[in-house]
Amino acid sequence: MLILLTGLLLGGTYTLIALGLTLQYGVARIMNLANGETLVAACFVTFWLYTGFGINPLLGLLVIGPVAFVVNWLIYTWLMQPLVKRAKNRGMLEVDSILATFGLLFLFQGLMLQAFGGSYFNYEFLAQPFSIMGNSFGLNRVVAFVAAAVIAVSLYLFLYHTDRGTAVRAVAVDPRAARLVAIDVRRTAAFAFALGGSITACAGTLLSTFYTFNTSMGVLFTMKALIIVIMGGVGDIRGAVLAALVLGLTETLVASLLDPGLTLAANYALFILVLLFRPQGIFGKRPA
Amino acid sequence: MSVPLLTINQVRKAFGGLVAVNDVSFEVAKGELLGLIGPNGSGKTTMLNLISGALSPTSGNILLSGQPIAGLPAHKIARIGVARTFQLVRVLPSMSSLENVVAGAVFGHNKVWGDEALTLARDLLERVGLKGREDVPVAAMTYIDQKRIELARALAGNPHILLLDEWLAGLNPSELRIGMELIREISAQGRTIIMVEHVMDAIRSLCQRCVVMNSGVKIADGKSASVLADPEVVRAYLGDEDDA
Amino acid sequence: MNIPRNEILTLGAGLAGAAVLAFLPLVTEGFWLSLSVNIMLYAAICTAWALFSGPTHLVSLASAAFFGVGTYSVAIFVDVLPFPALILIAVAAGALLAILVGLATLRLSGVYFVIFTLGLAELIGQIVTWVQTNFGGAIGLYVFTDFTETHLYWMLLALTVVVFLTGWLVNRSRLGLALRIIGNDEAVARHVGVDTARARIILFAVSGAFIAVAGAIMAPRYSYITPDAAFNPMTSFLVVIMALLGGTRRLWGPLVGVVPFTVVMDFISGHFPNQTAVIMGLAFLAIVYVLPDGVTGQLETLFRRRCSLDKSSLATTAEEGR
Amino acid sequence: QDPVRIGVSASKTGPLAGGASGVLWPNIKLWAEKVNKAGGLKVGDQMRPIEIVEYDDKSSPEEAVKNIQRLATQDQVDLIIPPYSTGLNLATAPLIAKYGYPQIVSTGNANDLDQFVKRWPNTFWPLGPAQGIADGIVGTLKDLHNAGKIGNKVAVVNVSDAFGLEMIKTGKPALKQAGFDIVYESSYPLGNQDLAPVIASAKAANPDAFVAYSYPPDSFALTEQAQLQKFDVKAFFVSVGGNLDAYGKRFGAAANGILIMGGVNASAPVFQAYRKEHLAATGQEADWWASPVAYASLEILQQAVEHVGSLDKEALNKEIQTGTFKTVIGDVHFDNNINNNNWTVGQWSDGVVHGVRATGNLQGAQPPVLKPAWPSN
Amino acid sequence: MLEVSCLGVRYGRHVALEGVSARVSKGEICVILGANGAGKSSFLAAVAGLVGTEPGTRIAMNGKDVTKLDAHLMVEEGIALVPEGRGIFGELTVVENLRLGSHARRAKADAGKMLDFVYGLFPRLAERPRQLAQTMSGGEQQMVAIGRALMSKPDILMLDEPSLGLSPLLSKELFKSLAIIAAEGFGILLVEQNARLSLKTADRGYLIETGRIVGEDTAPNLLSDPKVMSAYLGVSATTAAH
Ligand SMILES: Nc1ncnc2c1ncn2[C@@H]1O[C@H](COP(=O)(O)OP(=O)(O)OP(=O)(O)O)[C@@H](O)[C@H]1O
Ligand SMILES: Nc1ncnc2c1ncn2[C@@H]1O[C@H](COP(=O)(O)OP(=O)(O)OP(=O)(O)O)[C@@H](O)[C@H]1O
Ligand SMILES: CC(C)C[C@H](N)C(=O)O
Ligand SMILES: [Mg+2]
Ligand SMILES: [Mg+2]
Repeated sequence: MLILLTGLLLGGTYTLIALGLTLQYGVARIMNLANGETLVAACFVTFWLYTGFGINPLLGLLVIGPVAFVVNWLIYTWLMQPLVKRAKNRGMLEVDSILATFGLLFLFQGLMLQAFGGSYFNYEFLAQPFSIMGNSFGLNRVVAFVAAAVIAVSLYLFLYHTDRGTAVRAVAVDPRAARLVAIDVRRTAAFAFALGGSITACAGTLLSTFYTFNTSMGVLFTMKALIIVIMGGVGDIRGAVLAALVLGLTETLVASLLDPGLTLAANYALFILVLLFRPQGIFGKRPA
Repeated sequence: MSVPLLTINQVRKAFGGLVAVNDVSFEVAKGELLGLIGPNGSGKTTMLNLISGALSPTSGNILLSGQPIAGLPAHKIARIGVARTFQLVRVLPSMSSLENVVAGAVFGHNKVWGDEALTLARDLLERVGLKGREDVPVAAMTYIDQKRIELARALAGNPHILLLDEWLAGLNPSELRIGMELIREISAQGRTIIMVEHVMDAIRSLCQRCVVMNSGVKIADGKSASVLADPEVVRAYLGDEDDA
Repeated sequence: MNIPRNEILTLGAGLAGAAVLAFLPLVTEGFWLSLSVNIMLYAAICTAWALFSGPTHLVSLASAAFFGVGTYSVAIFVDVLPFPALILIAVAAGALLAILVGLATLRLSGVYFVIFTLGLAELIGQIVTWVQTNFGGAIGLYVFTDFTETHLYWMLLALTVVVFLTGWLVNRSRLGLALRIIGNDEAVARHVGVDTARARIILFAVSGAFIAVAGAIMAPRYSYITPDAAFNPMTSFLVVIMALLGGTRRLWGPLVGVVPFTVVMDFISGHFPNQTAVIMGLAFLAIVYVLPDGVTGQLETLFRRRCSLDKSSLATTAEEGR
Repeated sequence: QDPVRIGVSASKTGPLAGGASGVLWPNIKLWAEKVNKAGGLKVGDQMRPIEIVEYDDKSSPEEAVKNIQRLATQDQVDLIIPPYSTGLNLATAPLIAKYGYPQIVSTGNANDLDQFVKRWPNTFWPLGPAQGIADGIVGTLKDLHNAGKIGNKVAVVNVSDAFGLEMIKTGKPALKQAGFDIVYESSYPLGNQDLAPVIASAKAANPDAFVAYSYPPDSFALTEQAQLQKFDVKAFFVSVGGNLDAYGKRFGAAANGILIMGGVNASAPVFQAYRKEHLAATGQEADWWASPVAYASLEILQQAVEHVGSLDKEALNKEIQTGTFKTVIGDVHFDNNINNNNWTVGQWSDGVVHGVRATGNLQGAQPPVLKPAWPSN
Repeated sequence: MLEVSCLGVRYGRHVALEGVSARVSKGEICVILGANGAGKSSFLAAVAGLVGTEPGTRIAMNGKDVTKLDAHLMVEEGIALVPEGRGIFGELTVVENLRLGSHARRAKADAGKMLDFVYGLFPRLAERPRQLAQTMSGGEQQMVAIGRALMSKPDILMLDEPSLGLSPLLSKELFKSLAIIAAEGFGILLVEQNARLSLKTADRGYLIETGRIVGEDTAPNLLSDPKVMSAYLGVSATTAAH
């Protein structure tokens, strides 16, 4: 039971990390390698708001979410849009976006380095035991889990049960055809990218309540997010959530019953197994 | 017509609950030009996919000159001597037209290489009416020319049997005439062909024999004229007689 | 088959160029040599990477895995076997790993392949770490040899030449054609009789073996081999970035990416040690927007424009002459 | 005046940046400022200002090697301050040796230092062999056990990278030899901060003491989890990270009694003065172990130059091998290039770390106390 | 209703269309005939706003100048296109495809009604609303594409070779449906290779050759024009076959 709950909590963390990229890559078709830097930047901003101004990280969400949305919107329209426009096909866009966001990765990292230096940071927030079925967990983790659940469910409802959401998915499938059904592809893609960025930033805020972070840690998050997004099937929220939970559970299981030294190995092994049997990810669809 | 070249025996293909090809059997003799027709979604493309190895059957077997080929990987079947075109044209976009055809010559049933492959490819391009356009990148070619490339590529493997999936679709009437002439010629040279087509003019004028499918089941098989007059075929596929 | 004249010329020029480069250590030592070792290293790896990823369009992030395997081949056996034998072990280990990966990834395409290979490299790194931790004995592997930077440079240069020759041979072979067809349309490839699985795996093995050799050659430079250095995912990323920057349609494409990339990045880290990341990021963005087709594409466009300029200027002179 | 050019190549980005920017870079800054304020470095009868030439090695051996080459041949610096971490120091050792610079490895150590020194007699190891540090905690536990204060059940975990592996390699046998029963033992991957299962399993084994050969992010995570899960042991030990001032700030009263790797003589006036200067010059607090050592290694370099009176590398090496140096961690003297007087265990007490165990003849150790139960919040 | 004048399109240096003028009114079926590569698809794409037009072009819809509007806004003006190659969303289900058709503001309110209309027209779609569009057969996908275009309640429905790949029966039914659709008041602009069938249904036709309009007449007149007969109807081929 303890293992299960711990695993679920961890899965919640992973869900947070991966949801933003799911949108950015799955819908806006930008393989955002700077995803992890966005997350870390949010950690720093949260830290700065909390320790400098006493703004509670949960309140901080209300600032950081919208700000990240706007910033990512601008990034998309200024930096990514030209790439989208000039790309003759999806492959070219993928290459271009990888190169461009690789540049962004360094840029963000450099800016954070200037602002905060390279040391480790953390702070104490809701680091109180919270008891579930007689086991105690960090309240901050529980809060993050609840937030992850709320975000994932709302995102799912939005994408699968609203017209706007279906439009977002349509853009993911075929941007050219989407224009023919009165979808403003540019705005929709910018919206998806910005929403993805905003979710990633919220993830950063929540994570910072229980993670020790520094400027150089973005890549780790990006890698984890990539693995989850791919394992779930590109662009599929359900897949990403499921993959995140499964990873969380596996890691905890392996750590508790086998050997914590094998957690990451188990993580990747699971990922590889999934792809061996479902080459298009858990919920991925085979292209025709 | 001693040993049939191709034997389809109780072949079945199910996608989940949907049975796209339902225990179909028929034979194709050497040198025959068989029309495979039927309503949309009746399983024709699936049938071709089963023969060419793009899909493997759920059950049943397929024999080419007596040799079982069902379920073999596509490249093996291609080497044994089955070539095809695709319902939506598939050319190799980053290669020239000559290279596209060479691609068919090098690995298929034929297996020629070097100058021999180049000569063969040039000949075939000329035969399909693309002489002098060897170096044009196929991406810049029109639809019908791409279809020609596809045909030449399929022929380059010197296959025992050629599968054409709506190769004539989308051609305008004058192009259609040229296309039909080309198929007739190829058939006249003794090549065995199965063609899937919705253009009845072509079926009527080219095919001696037709197999008709409906909802995955074979509903008719025989001389084109009589099959096309079969009331069930008319009802399910052709529609009430009018202007054809 | 007869070889076209201009290819013979290029080949000759290439070999001559390599011969000239071989003299570099005699001219300069120290920093420039170190930089050249790095350039040569990535020249070899990126070209080897592009042997497979260029024609198939399958972006592999497994370079770190092959590199690490090569490094460890040396680290484990350095005290018991002579160096050439270690290189052979690296070849075998790299190829074997590539074959396994190749088999596992046959059904994968696009981004699934990309991330699978990334995951795989990480997995291997993790397993090596775990084995080291639990089966002690060989913790913290030291590689002490008498190799100097010059030796490393020469070995890498030789490797690069071999990779280029292999690439040239492959391009002229049926295997090369098969891969180009696969890269265009895998379904078509199968239907014209290409054994796509075999072709993919063979070339992946060749590419992986070369990268492993590069890792083996670099091992003496690290002297202390740890999984996180040997299996550093950054290696995989850098390889992809440099090769894409150069362009993968030509055999020499990656090379023209590696040289400017390494030099520019080095210039930046040398001159702006505290703003490296920011400037590197900006430089990168600039490159993406200024060189949309990679360096190769840019060179080719320039070249073409030159030609057409020449022609049009010829035409105008002709006009005027009349 | 012609400045003395001193080259540094260390991590500003990548996985090692966190440690380097906490421990190494600030001390370089502090030292350079202080020396220059005092008029410069005394070389012979000249006072020459110092100029730092710094490069980022991006936490990668390739870059590190290239940077050293650049420093030696392009910039032709007079002295070199070596990289952060054991791995990068070993990777750059052959090159630094080739150019003859003294390499005072303030942030790295290994087990087979003798072998190293034989190969590269210009390397110096202020932190001493890994063995000493790894075994320090064993000695402390043994003392507590012999005094009848704790039982003999220990849970031990380590981060599985070069550092963790070196530590566990000698720490584990030492524990066994000291008669401890290892009731739980495991490693976890570098970068893993989700250590709830580790603490849960350790807790389930019901040990008397907990030993973690850990790195900063995981030191924090382990401590937080232990607190959350009310994992109460009489001795709780974490390694790198526990020495950070931020650690004390983060856990406040809960940190009381926690044992850490390394340590200082917190009551020594030199150290207290150093801490103040560090804060003033860099805006961040020095840690309670590695910072003063890093600073001391710079002082050693400085004093060696002053003693020799020139920048002659060979003479400098000789001087460092034989001389004695007055530093913020006390008098340092190398024995076969190794400093055998090191703090190995410290203990938090009201926001301050006191050294509780040292190798050699370091003075000022305080007796370790048992860790009280986690305060409930 | 739709009026196009002086439309020009070029791809780089290649001029695909030049000075093309055409119009379609309410309830009318108009067909464009022409050889492969004549520029038919380019014409439809230009009207739909998918490709840019040359200066001088004027496109007016219900009297409003819509020349420079982007594709998604064209839909709001009442122009729907069933493109070459269908352009359906393969990874979405049939019903999602259809519902997306009424994403346009103009169609939102009547989405339910239009869905019933489309299901009535193509019962196969009503049978399989949850199937992924890409696993439908060629002809079935065509139905999805047409149905989706209708869902936007267009004033003008443009179809690029809608009978491509349809069985004879379905082609006939399709043209019957088009007649019904037109009778409901939609204007229809059609590009077709099946000239005979389309001219039989259509009211008017345009002939297009290498980017220019070379002829325009009522459908019956075109059908009986011997030049048209041989060039676009392939009469000789059919007669030869019989
Ligand atoms: N991969 C698949 N998954 C699920 N159903 C499929 C798949 N492929 C085909 N089908 C279904 O199988 C049936 C037969 O399809 P097929 O493509 O063979 O038809 P067809 O006879 O070629 O039709 P058309 O003339 O329209 O091309 C159709 O109902 C189609 O929806
Ligand atoms: N994206 C493009 N880039 C360059 N040229 C193009 C492009 N699209 C079409 N063309 C060219 O423009 C001309 C007109 O093409 P269009 O597709 O409009 O013809 P069409 O009449 O619809 O032909 P088809 O009957 O083959 O569909 C052709 O010569 C074609 O090669
Ligand atoms: C003793 C420590 C400061 C060790 C150092 N962090 C390393 O990586 O090896
Ligand atoms: Mg079909
Ligand atoms: Mg067209």
